[in-house]
Amino acid sequence: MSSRKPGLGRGLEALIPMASQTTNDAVRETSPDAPKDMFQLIEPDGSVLDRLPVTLEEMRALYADMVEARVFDHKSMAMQRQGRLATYAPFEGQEAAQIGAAAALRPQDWLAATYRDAALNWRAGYPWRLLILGRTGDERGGEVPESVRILPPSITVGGHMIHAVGLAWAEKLKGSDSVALTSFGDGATSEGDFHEAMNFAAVYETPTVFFCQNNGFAISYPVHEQTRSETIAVKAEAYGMPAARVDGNDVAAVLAVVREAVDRARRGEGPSLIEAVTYRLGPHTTSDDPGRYRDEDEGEDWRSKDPLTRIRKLLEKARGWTSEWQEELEKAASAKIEEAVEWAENLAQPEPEDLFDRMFSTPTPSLQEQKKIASDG
Amino acid sequence: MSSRKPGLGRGLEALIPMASQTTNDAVRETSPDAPKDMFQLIEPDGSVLDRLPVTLEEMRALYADMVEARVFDHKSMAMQRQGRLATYAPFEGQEAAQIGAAAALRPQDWLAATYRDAALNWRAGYPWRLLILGRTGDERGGEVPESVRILPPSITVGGHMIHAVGLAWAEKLKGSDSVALTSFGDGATSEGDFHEAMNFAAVYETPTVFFCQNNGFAISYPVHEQTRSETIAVKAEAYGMPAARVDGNDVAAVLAVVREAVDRARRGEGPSLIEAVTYRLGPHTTSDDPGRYRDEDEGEDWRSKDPLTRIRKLLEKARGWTSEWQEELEKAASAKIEEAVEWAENLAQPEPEDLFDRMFSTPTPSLQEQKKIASDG
Amino acid sequence: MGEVNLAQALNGALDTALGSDSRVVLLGEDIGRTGGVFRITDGLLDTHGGERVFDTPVAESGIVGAAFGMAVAGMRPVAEIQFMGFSYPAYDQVINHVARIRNRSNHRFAAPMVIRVPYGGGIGAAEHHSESTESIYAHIPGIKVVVPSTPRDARGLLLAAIEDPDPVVFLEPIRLYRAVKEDIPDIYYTVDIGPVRVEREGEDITLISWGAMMKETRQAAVRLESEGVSVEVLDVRTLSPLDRGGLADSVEKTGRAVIIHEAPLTGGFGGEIAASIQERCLYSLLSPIVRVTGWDTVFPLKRSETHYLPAVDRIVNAAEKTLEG
Amino acid sequence: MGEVNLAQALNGALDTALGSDSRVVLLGEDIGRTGGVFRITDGLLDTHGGERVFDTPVAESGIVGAAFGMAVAGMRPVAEIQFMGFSYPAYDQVINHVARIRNRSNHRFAAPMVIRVPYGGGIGAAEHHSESTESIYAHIPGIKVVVPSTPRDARGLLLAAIEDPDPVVFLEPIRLYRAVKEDIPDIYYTVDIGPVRVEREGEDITLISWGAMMKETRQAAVRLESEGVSVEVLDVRTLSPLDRGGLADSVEKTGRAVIIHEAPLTGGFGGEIAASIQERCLYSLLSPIVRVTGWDTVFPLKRSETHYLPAVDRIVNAAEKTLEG
Ligand SMILES: Cc1ncc(C[n+]2csc(CCOP(=O)(O)OP(=O)(O)O)c2C)c(N)n1
Ligand SMILES: Cc1ncc(C[n+]2csc(CCOP(=O)(O)OP(=O)(O)O)c2C)c(N)n1
Ligand SMILES: [Mg+2]
Ligand SMILES: [Mg+2]
Repeated sequence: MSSRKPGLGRGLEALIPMASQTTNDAVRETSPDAPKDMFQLIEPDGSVLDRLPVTLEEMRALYADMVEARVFDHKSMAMQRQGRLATYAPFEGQEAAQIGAAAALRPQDWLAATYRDAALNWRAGYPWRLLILGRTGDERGGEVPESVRILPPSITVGGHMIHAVGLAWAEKLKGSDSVALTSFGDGATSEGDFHEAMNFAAVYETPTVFFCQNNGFAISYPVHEQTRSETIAVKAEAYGMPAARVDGNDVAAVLAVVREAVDRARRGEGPSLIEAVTYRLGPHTTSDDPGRYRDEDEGEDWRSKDPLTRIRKLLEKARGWTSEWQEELEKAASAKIEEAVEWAENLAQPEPEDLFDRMFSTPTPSLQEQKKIASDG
Repeated sequence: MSSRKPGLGRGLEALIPMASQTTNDAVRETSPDAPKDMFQLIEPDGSVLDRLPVTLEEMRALYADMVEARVFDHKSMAMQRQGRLATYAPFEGQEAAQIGAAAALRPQDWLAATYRDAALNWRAGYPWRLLILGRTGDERGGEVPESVRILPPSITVGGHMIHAVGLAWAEKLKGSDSVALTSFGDGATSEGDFHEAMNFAAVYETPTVFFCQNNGFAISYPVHEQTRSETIAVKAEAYGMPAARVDGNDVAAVLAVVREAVDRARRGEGPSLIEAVTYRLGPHTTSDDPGRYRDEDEGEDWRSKDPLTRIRKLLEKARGWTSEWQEELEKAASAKIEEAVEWAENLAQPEPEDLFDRMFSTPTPSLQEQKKIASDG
Repeated sequence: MGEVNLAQALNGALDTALGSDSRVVLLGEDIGRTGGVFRITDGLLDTHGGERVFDTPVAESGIVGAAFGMAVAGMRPVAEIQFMGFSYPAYDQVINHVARIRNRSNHRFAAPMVIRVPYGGGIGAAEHHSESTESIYAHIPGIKVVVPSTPRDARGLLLAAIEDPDPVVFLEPIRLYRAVKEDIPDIYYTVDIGPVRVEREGEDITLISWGAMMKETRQAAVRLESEGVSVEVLDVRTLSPLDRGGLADSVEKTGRAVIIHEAPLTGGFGGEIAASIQERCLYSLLSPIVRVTGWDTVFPLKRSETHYLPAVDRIVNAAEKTLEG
Repeated sequence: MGEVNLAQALNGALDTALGSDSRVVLLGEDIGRTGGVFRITDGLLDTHGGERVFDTPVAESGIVGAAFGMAVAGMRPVAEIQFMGFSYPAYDQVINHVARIRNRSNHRFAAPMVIRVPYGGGIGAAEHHSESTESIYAHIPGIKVVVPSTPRDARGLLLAAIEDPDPVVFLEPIRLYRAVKEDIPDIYYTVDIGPVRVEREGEDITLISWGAMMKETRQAAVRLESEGVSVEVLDVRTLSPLDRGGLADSVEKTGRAVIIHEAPLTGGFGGEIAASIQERCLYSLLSPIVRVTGWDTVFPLKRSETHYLPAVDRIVNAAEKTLEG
């Protein structure tokens, strides 16, 4: 049973395929290779399948964010090649998943995401300049402003999902209505920590949203080899947790589904798992060579599903897009990112002492002693 | 849909509720608290629901084994109270699960089980005397005879399941038809290692049987608090693995289901998960006080489902049981176990050097040096 | 509080912390209904309720990881790991996240949390129940590692650990839980994390230990004193950060040191202490610093336990040899 | 084989092992199609096929645990962990199972397997990609821990590790993969696990190191020699079992030692070595044994890497101070 429904007739909530609800079968019948049985609102050609969760103006804003993210991604790839960034993990192709998910969060919500989630982090409040600073190899990139509740990107695969369970659990105990979203890849679901995080969230009914970007690969290892479950979403059944599978290249669909999951959590209805089916168009990181493990054709195929193109087409139809506007967006984005890069690159280099001063609230006597040795040479 | 089918009409294979097969719903609808929707062949009152996988003589042998196991269990509890054993983890109530599962294995099959699996280990070939020796606190208890392919009982919860994946994987690569069975508790399914083991087995299609004795508790923590999945069996769906839920107090049902799983594995059809629903009648270990976390009533309820009683009733009906035979069995079992105890207790105490000689194939120079210091005092 | 043993002191400290700071929550396997396998949390679920004391699934990485998230969000979680031998599935969370979030975020986030871990052998337990792997924790930058050996320190150090703005691994000597009694103040007090405690002053030799082995160390000191040796006994109490000055001061004075621990020799924390002392007072050393430790073997089962655990005799012999040097 | 770098030597050794022993299989993340993130297994899937070389899910505990089961069943698995900072999820499997099955079964079962782990910093990598936590492995009884620093040793030690009837943790210095070249024999040969290698003989001072830091140690030795100091350089190569005699012999002769490692000071393996040396040759020591190590901090990101890594200057300075002592 497909959940692709043409027209704009029905309410959003009914459309969201939560695994434990009616559209369960749709989720279970799909396979990561043929991502057809998943929630979708906008087709690759820009046609709309159902009522959208946003106004035209909001859609334009989402599009603008995706453009800005892509400019960042391209700029970062280029900078890394020039030796100005340490390794960089590009997200090209995943903009809809990341911007859509972030748009569902409020400032009081927590976010624990990964090395590939720069767009998600940024849209949720993590300043570009700090994201860049971190990638130049500077711990100060992790020092988000006081009002921002986003953990520095997780570099280990899988270890951070349980953090979002603890964060959400604390908020629940405090009686606040904050939720925590954790973003991770298909590969991360193989780690034991995924299992423990999902189970804890379900057992304690923490307001946690598990957001998986299934981009087809864990470095070189394709998702259909990583697991024999037909989807990632179906894994939620092991925890009695609802789940949804969504077209991760459809920003409206992602926003709708994540918003529903966030709302459920906020209403005290517990955690859920969302699988956003997408594709990493670029290499795993700047040191990866995808030619070793996948066909160019596959990439081409996915390029035709580009998350930006389909919104551009939709907006075009709605007279919400012009090539001048596109140029404007790109120029503005470039300028913002240039500015951020400049800030990060011009920031004074870290001092040797910083190493020691960052370990504890107050450096221990041992560290003070070592600091002295270090500065005396 | 219940899989309890009266009469003796149908073939065994069709009866086995594998989660990915037809009786899937039965598995998913059950809850650990109301273990009704699970495969059963013999009811608590001894009446038979379907064709049994064994002859009357074989059933008498299974019964005899369960009696012997229970004698061992009682004897061990008593010995521990006398300070003759280190902690002991009793299996009373779980005899059918353990004897049934073991009866499905052949000598070339591997077994990786736990501290509570003395009956399972024994029936699969681990001598009582070594099981006792181990529990007196002697590493030589782990030295099974050359022909026995059973790992020493796992004391850490969960860590040994993946070993059965590696063992089975090796056998598959060698082209042998050995399979590996791993036994573990409901609590162990919360560990990340369960997840990784299930996933590896499914991904590499190793001939591994995951045998979970859901005995209601992880020490004091009831299974319905450990997880929000309705059953343990349903967790297999996360790995695209077939699963079955079986009445763990019904030795015939357990044997039938495990045999089917073992056969599947042997035929190259990959791993499966079996949840045997049972109950630990005794304490977690000799240092546990169940009064702190459960009602006596619950235990009484389960006593009425005693795995030995129902077979005794069945055999009685079939004129295969007399009180004299029972006495004989108990006497014979006691004698065997007394003999084993005597052997273990009379075995020369380990030498101080043994510590050093057991670490590597040949002791390293460091260890030789330490051995010398130890013996010089 | 009157005369209490170490287990009671810990129970009392947790009760006090729960009562005085609403951010404190406890989580761990079987800590609620049963009060933990060692009953350290006995009664706390009843007193403080199910929103403060949580039984958890058997998942150590989950326990520590969830506690970490709670700590970052402003709680003061105290996680219990049932035995040190079961702490390893959580090692990744400790070294890669708990110990690093402050550094990773340049102080923006911190993980003020305590991980309580019963450790050590001597009770004839099953495999994995007698571990002393303190050195794998003491090697982790970004956490503190504390080990009390008296009821008074147990209460004061645990309250200090819970108060601490940074994460603390709190090791509890199983063998001493009920073996030492002491009158301790019935008030909220803390004992500083850091300084070694000079338990006995002496001139001829310094015995250095911590946690469970303090028992045998004390007995050895008494034996040596009875032979006319003036023994200084140091209870290290905090393995990290290590009070290198405190250790050196004593050996500077006595010129001789024996370090006693239960963990295997190679890579045991005694190596760090010996290395540090010789760095600071080589020229005062009258004799090599000797380590009396467990062997480089697995901690054995009951029948061989006495072949492994450093006995009073071994300490006395080592001290005597050192005194000859 | 001709002139090869360390990475090529390892690749060649794996190729040889796969070719000469049908029990050898490789498993790890991305080791097949891509030949591993460092290309150490490059080409091996093609040459030896999909029944010998396995890409695995991202699950380190699973990798080591499955390899363990295979080893018990008679295979000779070689598992790769992508970076040392990702080895911790498997620590439980290593310490609780891999290292113990022989003891637990009184020799009935064994786990002849190798766990290959690239380690160390200096390449400006992301967090967790620069770890040197060798001491948490060297502390585990029941495994061997080996660290080559030359192509010749890399091949010989890896083949020895694969042959070994017991488990070996095999640490590979990332920074040296492509930094050292050497002509090595094109035959099957092994290098004994155990003995330290005297890389350079000298009389005045002993520099002791292993793995990646051998580079800076060698440079320091050259600098010191140019200043007229006669330097002995030891490459420890095997951290466990430790060649205590080999270390002591050298320091007995020179009377002075500097130990260099990349890991944090506290609880680093230098402590063990220093403690061991002073135990054996205190009376020959002319000066305290000094450790030049990483700080007790997280290994920093690119911009601060040079503030952390022991530089040649630091080694030379330490040696000079030691020589004054
Ligand atoms: C614990 C751990 N193991 C291994 C790695 C190395 N590694 C980095 S990314 C990656 C693949 C992750 O794949 P996925 O979760 O699908 O995320 P993606 O990179 O596709 O966004 C691996 C294996 C790591 N960072 N952490
Ligand atoms: C890794 C680990 N964590 C904790 C423990 C302590 N422990 C021993 S048995 C047990 C409960 C296990 O429950 P279950 O898996 O259901 O098996 P059962 O004892 O009921 O047979 C726990 C938590 C352990 N042995 N290993
Ligand atoms: Mg991916
Ligand atoms: Mg159980």
